[in-house]
Amino acid sequence: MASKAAAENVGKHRGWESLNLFLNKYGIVLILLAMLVAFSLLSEGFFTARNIFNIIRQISFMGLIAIGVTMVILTGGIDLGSGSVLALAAVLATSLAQLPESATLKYAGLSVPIGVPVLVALLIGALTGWVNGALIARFRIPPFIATLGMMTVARGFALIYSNKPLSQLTPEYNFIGQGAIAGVPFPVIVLLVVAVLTHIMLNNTRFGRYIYALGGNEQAARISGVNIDRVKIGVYTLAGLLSGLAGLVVSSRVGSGQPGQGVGIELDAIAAAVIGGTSLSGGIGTIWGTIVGALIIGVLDNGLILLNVDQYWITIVKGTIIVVAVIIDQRKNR
Amino acid sequence: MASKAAAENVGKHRGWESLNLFLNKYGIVLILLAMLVAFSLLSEGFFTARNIFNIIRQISFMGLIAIGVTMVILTGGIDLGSGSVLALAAVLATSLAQLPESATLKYAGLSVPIGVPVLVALLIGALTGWVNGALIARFRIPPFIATLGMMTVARGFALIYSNKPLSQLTPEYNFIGQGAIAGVPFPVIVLLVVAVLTHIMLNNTRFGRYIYALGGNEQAARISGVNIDRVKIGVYTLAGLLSGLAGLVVSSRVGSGQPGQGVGIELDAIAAAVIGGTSLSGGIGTIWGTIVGALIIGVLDNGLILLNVDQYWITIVKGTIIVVAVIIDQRKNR
Amino acid sequence: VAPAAAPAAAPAAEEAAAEEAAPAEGGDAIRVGVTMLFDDRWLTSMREAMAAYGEAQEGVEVIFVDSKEDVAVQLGQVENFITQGVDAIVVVPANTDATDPMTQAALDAGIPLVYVNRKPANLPEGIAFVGSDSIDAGIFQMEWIAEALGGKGNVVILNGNLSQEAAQMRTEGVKQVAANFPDIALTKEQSGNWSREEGLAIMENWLASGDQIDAVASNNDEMAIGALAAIEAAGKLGEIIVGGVDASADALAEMDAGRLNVTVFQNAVGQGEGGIAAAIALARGEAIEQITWIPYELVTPENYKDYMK
Amino acid sequence: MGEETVLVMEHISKAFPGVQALSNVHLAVRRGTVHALMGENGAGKSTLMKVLIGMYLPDQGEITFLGRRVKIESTQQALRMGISMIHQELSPEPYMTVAENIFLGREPLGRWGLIDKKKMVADTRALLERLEIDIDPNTVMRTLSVANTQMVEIAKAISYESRLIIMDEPTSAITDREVAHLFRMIRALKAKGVAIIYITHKMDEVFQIADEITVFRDGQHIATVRAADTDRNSLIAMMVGRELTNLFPKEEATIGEVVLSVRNLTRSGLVHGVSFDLHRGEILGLAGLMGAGRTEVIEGIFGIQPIDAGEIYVRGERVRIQAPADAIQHGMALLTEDRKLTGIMGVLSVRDNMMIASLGSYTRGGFLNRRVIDETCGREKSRLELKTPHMDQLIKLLSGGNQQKVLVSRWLLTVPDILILDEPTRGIDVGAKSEIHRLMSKLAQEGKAILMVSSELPEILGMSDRVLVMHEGRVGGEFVRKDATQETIMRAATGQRVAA
Ligand SMILES: Nc1ncnc2c1ncn2[C@@H]1O[C@H](COP(=O)(O)OP(=O)(O)OP(=O)(O)O)[C@@H](O)[C@H]1O
Ligand SMILES: Nc1ncnc2c1ncn2[C@@H]1O[C@H](COP(=O)(O)OP(=O)(O)OP(=O)(O)O)[C@@H](O)[C@H]1O
Ligand SMILES: [Mg+2]
Ligand SMILES: [Mg+2]
Repeated sequence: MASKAAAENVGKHRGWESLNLFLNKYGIVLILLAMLVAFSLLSEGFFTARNIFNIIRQISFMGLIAIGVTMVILTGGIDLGSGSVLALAAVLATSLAQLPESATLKYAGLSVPIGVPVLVALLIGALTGWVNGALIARFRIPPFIATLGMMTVARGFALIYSNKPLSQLTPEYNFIGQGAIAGVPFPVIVLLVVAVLTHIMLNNTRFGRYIYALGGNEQAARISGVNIDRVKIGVYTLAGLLSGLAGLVVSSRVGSGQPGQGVGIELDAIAAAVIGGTSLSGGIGTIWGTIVGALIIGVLDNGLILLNVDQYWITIVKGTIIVVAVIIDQRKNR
Repeated sequence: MASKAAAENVGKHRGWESLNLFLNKYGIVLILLAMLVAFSLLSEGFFTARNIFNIIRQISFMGLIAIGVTMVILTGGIDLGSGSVLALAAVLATSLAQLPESATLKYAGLSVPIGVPVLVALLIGALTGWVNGALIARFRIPPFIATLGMMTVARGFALIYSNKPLSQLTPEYNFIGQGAIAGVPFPVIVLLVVAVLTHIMLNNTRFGRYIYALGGNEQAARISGVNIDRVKIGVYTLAGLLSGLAGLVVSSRVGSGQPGQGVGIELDAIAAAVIGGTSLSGGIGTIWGTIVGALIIGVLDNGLILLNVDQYWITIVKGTIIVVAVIIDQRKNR
Repeated sequence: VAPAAAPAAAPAAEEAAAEEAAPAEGGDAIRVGVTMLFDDRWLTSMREAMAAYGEAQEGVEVIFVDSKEDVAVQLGQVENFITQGVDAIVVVPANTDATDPMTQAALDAGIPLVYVNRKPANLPEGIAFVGSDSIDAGIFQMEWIAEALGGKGNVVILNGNLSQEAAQMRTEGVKQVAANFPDIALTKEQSGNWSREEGLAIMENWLASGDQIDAVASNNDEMAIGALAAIEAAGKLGEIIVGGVDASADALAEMDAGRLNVTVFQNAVGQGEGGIAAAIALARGEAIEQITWIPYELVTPENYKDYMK
Repeated sequence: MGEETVLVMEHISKAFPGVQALSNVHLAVRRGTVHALMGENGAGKSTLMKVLIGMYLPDQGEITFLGRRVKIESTQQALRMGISMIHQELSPEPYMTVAENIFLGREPLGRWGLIDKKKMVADTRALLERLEIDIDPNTVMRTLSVANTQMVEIAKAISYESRLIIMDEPTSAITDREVAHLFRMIRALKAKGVAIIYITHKMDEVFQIADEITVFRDGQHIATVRAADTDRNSLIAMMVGRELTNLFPKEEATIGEVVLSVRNLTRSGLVHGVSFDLHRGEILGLAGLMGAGRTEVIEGIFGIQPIDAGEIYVRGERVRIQAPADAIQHGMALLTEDRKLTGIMGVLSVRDNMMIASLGSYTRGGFLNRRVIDETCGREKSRLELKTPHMDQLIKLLSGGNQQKVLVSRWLLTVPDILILDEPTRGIDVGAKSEIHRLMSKLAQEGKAILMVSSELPEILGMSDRVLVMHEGRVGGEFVRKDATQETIMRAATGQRVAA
């Protein structure tokens, strides 16, 4: 009888619960929509297919990194090295995709199929990520320190490999960042595909669930027989791979691999994840939330410029709006 | 009977325990000592009073920020805005301490006593910190986001206030960063005094113990009657104040207030805290550990330059050594 | 001497503006979008010159955005300008080797584009440039230092941010000149990230090493001033030649005090005004020279007074 | 033993910094039996079990499982071999559903290697139904009560179909009703030949369910006996090393005026119009089934959660309590039910944990008086027979019962007038328990008022001057000491009208 009452209780709370869940889930989307409406009213050029693609293309590589860092944060970790890894991947890849007539030619006489630079970028990304993961899982280095180390080390190697930008790239390479399929810019497609795949991975595979389990309660995961170390190494490797992919996208977008590329992008990516509802203590967060977070950042960057807001004020306004968005998002959680 | 056996047991293990405690506590000091010995052997100029003062002077303002961020991390938070607040405090203070003949004079005809710029720097620091604290405590914004917001906002205001360096300062002002008392550089004295005071505060006052309690278990602390919000606001205010102080020290050291000053210094400061044994999940850490961490970073920066290490390799070597130091420090904990 | 090097395009545009008091094209104001690095001393002066010049022109509005020295950010900004429908775009390229997508976007949209200050590696027909050649700054600086050293001595280099164009090219210039003097050795080189504080710290550390240093070639004045503070603290003022770049107010004051030996003037006002003038002219469909050079000028204790306001 | 022996552990030793947790102990468990492991807090029971499931590597010793010599190095391996465990410290994945928690680490896979969520939920539902546990598999763990969380962990451990199940204080958070339920499950498991190691501090449970009993003291094996061959008193003697007579040393205290008065306390959906008075010198027991809302009442009184309606009077005066600090100001103290979540500050020292609530009384000129603090800690340590190598030890390294003792000290040091104790002796050994009970009696005699929530009826009956029984957020009955019996309380707790 008592247990029946309990069951009823559960039932009763279920409805309220789902409204709450809805707000929890979609509060930040409402904020994004509000922004879109506001900017559309304030600026004519804002709500055009072209500008919307602009925004997504502009956040595409940051979005890739944000997806990676979301998974890392879900385990209760952090990745500060993404921007540097992006640069390292970019210079390595572009050095293998230069036109023979390039003024900054790194390897004269080199002509390799497009797959090679792509693979190299992904591999170096994955490798740096693996190193992060190994340091964190096996040597118990706090993720903040391990990836901060990677931030300086990868940047150093990028600069040693080439302290100058590597430009004049093959058209196939440039297609990654500049091309379009059926009118949809290729970077946008890449971002969407990665988002969908990681979403499925997180929700429907063991590895994905273990990522959440680690962040929710590492101890519980361990005593349930989850191989903690393997999951950690896997997550950081994946995040590194996505940083490498971001390096590909950004270098092909600007047609040049730059050792100084991507400074500070990790903070934007982390902000995107947190705005999108990822908890920095792990266990809570979704990929699509992160995408919404990245869009909010992209829309602000784009919209404030369209409105001719003074540049110094842009940073102030952007910082403030992000904080306010998070406040609103928190409030409704009460 | 049983308790007597237990007491004996305890007695027996006391020796082993204290060795372990010693290693736990002083492991990182041994690493610092090892570095000092290595650099002394490798470079003649390294182990001179003058160079040691160089090192401490060079880390003095980062050290101040590291002390502040240590307290913040002890509560389980983080502060990413320190570098920007430093810059804001620096331009505000120096604008009130320019010589009348300065080429970049901000306020013509202004001549205020030295106390005014000092107070202004400390106040603006405290104010920004208070805002951080209020956002975090009252609006439940994750510290990462609140202080990331402050990072961009404070930098924006610094640039709006003066987008040029404010130079040619009064001798009294410059004394803060350039002067010496009895041969000891003034910034070194400032750092030491602040370190001692905060150490005492953390260990011998209620406020200090509450800081640890918050990081240990916020909910438990609240139930034990700790006013969580007040402690949080207090800690961030204090950290802000120290960032303001750091702004004073660095601007007087170079004789110029620069809106672009201090970018990325917060990461060095956090690294110093973590190297010194502060746990990013809160509750664990000491001021003197942080000072040792800051010294390790300073010694590396200084020693590697003395050894003429190639500039590209410096970041790589520094990043690697820091990670290795943390590995060694972790190992002995096992 | 300095203001005399005003750009060719500027006066022409001024005249054009004077003649045609009414704003161009359907009575709308001409809007010029500028993307450039904000967090830089010299570029800020140039930006202020641009803003002032734009303000002075009737019916012209100049919008500035911060490129943060990031090519991807800058490309995004150019795209946003195009969406916004500005009449002309001015770009201080974050990197001269990665301008093609911006160039292409502007050409596709039919919006005039002017590169200012740094010359893109690839400057196709229809795209203008107003500026100077970064490498010259290093060459001028080092030539003077080499002569002052009598062709003999140990020179150290303070680099700007290693991943930035200006730092790479200025250092390149210094090295080119030094290569011509067999008795000049470039003994040390570190990045001080354009910062006075870092310049000071690095110089303190170099001096502590006890190695002989005869001259400092700094990529900018800020680091040079930092180095001077370290030299002063070590009691070696006057023994070490210090050269900077920018001829900033602080640097000229240091030179006035007899501490800084040489710096290189880059005409911020000339480049800024020239850039905006070119953009306005193109927006109005007027023809201009594709390239307008505004050269660097050497500033020494002999002529520095000409550069003080 | 022979054929039937499932597990033999021999010569097991394990030391931690400053503590010899186990020295040369042995344990043998037979198929289809319940083997109780008893001992004071810190005796090493949990440690031995963690050695068994590969969480700790022993310093020495051998393990034979199902007749084979094994070296167990990870929980994964232990699970695979057929050993599962209900851990003393509840350790759920808070943001995951019940089904995900139960299948964590062995999710059923469907097409393309993706998790078959339907099957997972269906299997969970079947499992819970089979075990007669009424919880929706899709509920998020965080929203479950402590009791339900424990039921889920029990279900999870059973679901591995192991040959040996370790239950480390599985009833710490549940009431008699669920305990009876658990015992039914255990008997069913026994019948299937599963061996069970059962750790508890509750005497009556042992005699209800155990076949054999092993007693540890200070990390040493004291005795192994058949349950039928021993009795409560000799068992206690083995555990504590001395005779312990009066388990509920209730002393008469003069009951004085009302000090705390609660009127119409309401928290929507949880507590409905609860009113009661608490007098000087009185111990008021608050009984009820799990989920009855007792904790919720207390959270409202103490200012942990906001109340929607109701008044609180302290010594006749209306008080407004918005935060625990206000409650403490008014002379209240609260020992919470969830030690890990709201009690201990894990990475802090025993000293810090003990002093946190009363630091204000130990300052001199704004600074903490270290000498007095150390003296106080020393006194508390001996008073509660706290087992810790020193006061700088991190509290998380103490055994569960010793952590509880530190928390009791924390509140006594605030010198409260009104003590609210939510499950005060959960996980505490008999010796310490009677010590805490003695303390409660003494405090009541000194004129303190005590409100005690307990799910242990003997404790309620033994200690209370008056018993309040809650049922579904309401006060369902009130009994003075002489009228309170197991039956009357249970009737009120299940919502049957009491003909008083
Ligand atoms: N990880 C650890 N580090 C240091 N000491 C520990 C650790 N784990 C347990 N101990 C110590 O080992 C001893 C045995 O602890 P254990 O948890 O096995 O006791 P227990 O018999 O389960 O007690 P309880 O009934 O209170 O749960 C205690 O003194 C405890 O403080
Ligand atoms: N964190 C929570 N979130 C949502 N509901 C909760 C939470 N904690 C408890 N509840 C609900 O509140 C009710 C009472 O919980 P609980 O079982 O703790 O009551 P109780 O009377 O204190 O019982 P006991 O003292 O036996 O634990 C239950 O219906 C439970 O589901
Ligand atoms: Mg135990
Ligand atoms: Mg309860």
